[in-house]
Amino acid sequence: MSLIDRSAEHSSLPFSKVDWPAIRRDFPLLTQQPYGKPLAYLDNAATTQKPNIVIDSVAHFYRFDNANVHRGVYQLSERATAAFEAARDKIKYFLNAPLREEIIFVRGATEAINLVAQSYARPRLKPFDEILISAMEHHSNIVPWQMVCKQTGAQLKVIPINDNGEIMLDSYRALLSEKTKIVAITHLSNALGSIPPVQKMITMAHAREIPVLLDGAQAAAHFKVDLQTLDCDFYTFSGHKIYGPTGVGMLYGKKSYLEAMEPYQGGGEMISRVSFESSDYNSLPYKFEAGTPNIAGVVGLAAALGYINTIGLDNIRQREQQLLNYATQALEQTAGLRIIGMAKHKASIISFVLDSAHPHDISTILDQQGVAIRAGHHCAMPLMTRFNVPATARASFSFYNNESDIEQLVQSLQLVNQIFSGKMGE
Amino acid sequence: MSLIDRSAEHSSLPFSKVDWPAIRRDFPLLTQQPYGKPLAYLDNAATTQKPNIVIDSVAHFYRFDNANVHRGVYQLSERATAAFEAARDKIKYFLNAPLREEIIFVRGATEAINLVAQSYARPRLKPFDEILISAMEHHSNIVPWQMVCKQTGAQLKVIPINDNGEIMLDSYRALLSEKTKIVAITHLSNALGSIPPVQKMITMAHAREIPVLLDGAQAAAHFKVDLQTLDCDFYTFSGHKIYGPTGVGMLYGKKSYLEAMEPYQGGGEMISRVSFESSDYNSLPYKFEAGTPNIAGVVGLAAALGYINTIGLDNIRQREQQLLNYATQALEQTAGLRIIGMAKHKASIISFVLDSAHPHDISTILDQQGVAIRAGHHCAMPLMTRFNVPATARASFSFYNNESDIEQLVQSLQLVNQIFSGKMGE
Amino acid sequence: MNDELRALYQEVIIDHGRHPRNFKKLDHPSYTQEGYNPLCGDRLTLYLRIADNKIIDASFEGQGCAISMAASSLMTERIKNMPVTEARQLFDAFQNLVTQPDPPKKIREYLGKLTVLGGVRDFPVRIKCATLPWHALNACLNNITKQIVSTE
Amino acid sequence: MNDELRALYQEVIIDHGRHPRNFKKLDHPSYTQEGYNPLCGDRLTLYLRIADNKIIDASFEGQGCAISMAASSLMTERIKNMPVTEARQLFDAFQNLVTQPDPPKKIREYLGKLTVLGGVRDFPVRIKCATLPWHALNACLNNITKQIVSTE
Ligand SMILES: Cc1ncc(COP(=O)(O)O)c(C=O)c1O
Ligand SMILES: Cc1ncc(COP(=O)(O)O)c(C=O)c1O
Repeated sequence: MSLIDRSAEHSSLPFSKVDWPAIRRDFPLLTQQPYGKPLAYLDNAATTQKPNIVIDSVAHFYRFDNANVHRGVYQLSERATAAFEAARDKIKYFLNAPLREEIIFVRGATEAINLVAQSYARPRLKPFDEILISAMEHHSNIVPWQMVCKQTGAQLKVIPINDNGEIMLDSYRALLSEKTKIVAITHLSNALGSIPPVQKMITMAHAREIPVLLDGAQAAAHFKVDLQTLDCDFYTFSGHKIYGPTGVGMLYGKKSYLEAMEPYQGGGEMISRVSFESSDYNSLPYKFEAGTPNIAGVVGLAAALGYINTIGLDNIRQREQQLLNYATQALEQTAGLRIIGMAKHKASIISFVLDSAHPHDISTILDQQGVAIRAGHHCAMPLMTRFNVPATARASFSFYNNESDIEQLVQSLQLVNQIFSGKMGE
Repeated sequence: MSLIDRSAEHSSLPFSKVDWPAIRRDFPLLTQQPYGKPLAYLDNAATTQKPNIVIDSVAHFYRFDNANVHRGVYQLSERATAAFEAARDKIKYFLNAPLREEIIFVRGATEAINLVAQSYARPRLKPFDEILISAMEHHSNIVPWQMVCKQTGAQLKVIPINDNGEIMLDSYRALLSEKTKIVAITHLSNALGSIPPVQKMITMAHAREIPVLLDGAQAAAHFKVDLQTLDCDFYTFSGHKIYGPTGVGMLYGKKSYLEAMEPYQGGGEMISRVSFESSDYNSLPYKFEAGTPNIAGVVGLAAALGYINTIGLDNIRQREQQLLNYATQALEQTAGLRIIGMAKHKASIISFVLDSAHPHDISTILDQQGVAIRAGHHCAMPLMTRFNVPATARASFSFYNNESDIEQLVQSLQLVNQIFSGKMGE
Repeated sequence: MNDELRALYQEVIIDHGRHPRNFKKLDHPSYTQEGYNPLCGDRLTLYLRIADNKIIDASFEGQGCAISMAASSLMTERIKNMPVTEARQLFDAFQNLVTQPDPPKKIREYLGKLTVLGGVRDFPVRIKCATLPWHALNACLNNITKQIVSTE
Repeated sequence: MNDELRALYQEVIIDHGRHPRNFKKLDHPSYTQEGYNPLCGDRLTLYLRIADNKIIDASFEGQGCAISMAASSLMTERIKNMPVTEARQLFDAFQNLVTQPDPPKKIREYLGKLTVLGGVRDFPVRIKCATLPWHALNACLNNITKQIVSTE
């Protein structure tokens, strides 16, 4: 981040002053040249690349501060604990969460949702109770609920979406009932890029005193999340999708819910007293953090959030909307291409199909041109069924992408068209 | 590891040829000087320091190979997947496990034990069934079983230990019954250093067709584990205690058990087909690896195991026994010091109490002398009760420690004695 | 376009991918086998009619990429009227083609037109696409063996 | 031994840690409160006898490090015969002593002998040891308030 004024942290630069090419240079991986071509990394919805500051802070932790946390009465362990707990404060600040003890470190969004399904929902669900999700959820926000339904006899209900990939609010209203025990929806669809009207949906659920979990695995990297405004009851994201390390993520839960829940895993750290007869659980957040956490991962995640704050989420959002618009227009002009998901509110994720070629073939050819996209069901098989496609190709953009990445994508798609129309000759 | 012949990997040097001072230099953290004193890091049972090769391989992954695994049809993702899956093979080799798909990546030993408690034991336990653990288990091998007992009405039974900290095999024999549904014991006590006679214990359990879980959180770093010889049904360790990254560990389970078990968490990766009505689970090991794993952590763990293999676990064991003997003798000569845990089979972990001072005070004073030890209950509160001490001080040694670390420890303990006997004067 | 891509997407493949032969449900098949590649979602159903230890007819249905479509099309073309024992040999030869760095000339000659799929060798994640119908075939053949075993 | 250590383990602390005063169970206490520090396992029970809004007697039992033993010993010594309202003030002053980098002279004078515990300031993880009995005291005092509130 050498070219951004460091003192600007937490009060980011005006958009016009942000040096995007310099920011791109903060990401060492982006300079590699697969097959001798520049790398256009457009699979950011799967995982993001890491800026130097994140890579270095993980290495720095291991070189200088590594110790187990919360238990040692020596300097090194105090330093590790301080770094670990400071990260919790940073996340609280990043999400504007009410209380630091409402932030729980987990492996990622998937684990967070399983935690809520097992520790919150499972003991509370009775047969024929209902869990409400949307038609555009990631498998990680489907399967944990199916498992708890199987365990309890509750039922999974699905809020439909229209052909643009937008939640149908009337159907949602109709589905909410006394039977509904929790609503779990994505804050940004990884397959379509749609941003559902979560604020309205939370208000509608709360009117019936139904708690709402937002799956922020995609959202948190793309726009400012304000938990006090949203007032959702649970929120989650994964570090690796927000420029942080793999193997770390967080669950936010309202204190009143978390306190009433049974722990998810048992072990060190999450108890205050153990005898063979019984154990007392520790206070929040530790009650939900059994075992040694991903300490270096947490430290790296804090560095990632600091980095994002330096650029500013408003700047990021604005830049990514530019890229989204540029790419949408360019793709719409590509012969035989159809974009799946045309929601009014979208983030920089575009799914598409080509008449000439299957997404899998597209992806192989693009790869050889240095363009990394995702082909497949994007862990959203039911959504593929909804749009009656076996799979899609997906390009997802980060603020570090640029217009030439998009040119490279579009030109490579033209090559696909050529190959599959047999116009290549020999 | 510059000073060890690289080509010797997997066929380590004879003991006399190992350059231990050079090995110590592979660990950058060990050169720091708290309070201007050399650091004697003697809290290796809590977490180990990381050699450069581990730190570098994590950073290298983020700089060159970072992508999500198993899903991408592009070079980068193939490379990430190859590195991730190669790590599975390395663990299989490291533990001599029968099959690669029996190795499941988790956050650490704590999560692994919870997985077995919830996915294996919970659906199978009936009221008054019994789970057998020992009196010297870590909380992570107590609380998950207490939780599943609460959920099912099963009962936790405890194999007693004698005053030396050794399993009482006769009592064990007497406790094994038709009611016993699983035996879960540590492969090395983190608080006492005792190595239980697990091979015998497994044979005895298997004679009654009772499966055995070994908690290898401590063991795996100290001596060679051969799963095919042991024939235990589940095994686990944590990366951070075996010179690898935080936030990663592994569960080994016999295929027949794993296949019969329900998944632990639901999400991406662990299913082969999802519809809103139902989902088909993926094959092993993926059925138990929901969500994006700690990819960089897994890669770093593989580097750690490679590093250990280069030194050789037999050399490590021999060196650590030297240190254990040296330290035991030196500590026994310290006035008012009593070692807790005098098992015949021990690894390089020593718990002790001092007449003059509480472990907590010992630890503070030692810290100021550059000596990092652990004071407290070591997440083994019932064991403290067993030995009728509120807490102990614990020094745990790695192969990178040396005789001067031990001198520093002993001299600092003499200072503690002076301070608390009031012989310091002013 | 580089040589590897050219080798992968040969005209025969594009053609069979586009216009797969034997793309239909078979009436009264002796064997029906699903094949599924979770990575990309390719999914196909293979139908075989077998009599006197011979594959009388073969067809498939499903959706997938050009490689798996072409592989299915070419495979069904080839195995029609083939004795079961030979189909097993063919399966082995095909595995050899797509996984060995340099498959022997004998094998390539034996495979004939099927060698066009050899290009996947340079695309590790695509090998599964080419072998998907073959694994379905293999599963059918194994079922036959079992039946024979159980009726003897 | 450096200055910080010397400040932490002053003779008064070593003495009170070794030979804690008021180390016993109180007969018929008005209040009993457990205090527990999960980090190190320090555990104590504080007993108070209170009448007419005054602490008539105070004692404690338990096991812990020198700091928590000395803190408990010194605290019980000091609060005996102290009005409840003043004990509250004392709690605040003590908190100030152990957490503020430079506690005002007035506070130090007010605390008197208790200032020997100020040395924990330089040992962040040990602050909890020094404040453990004080938090137990505070919990008792809060219970009194509640009772007063509920009986009014
Ligand atoms: C014997 C034993 N089992 C289990 C654990 C738990 O390991 P982790 O905290 O890495 O999950 C530990 C570590 O403290 C241990 O020493
Ligand atoms: C919307 C959404 N939810 C949940 C997840 C799961 O995240 P993770 O795999 O990091 O647990 C993802 C990532 O693939 C996602 O895109």
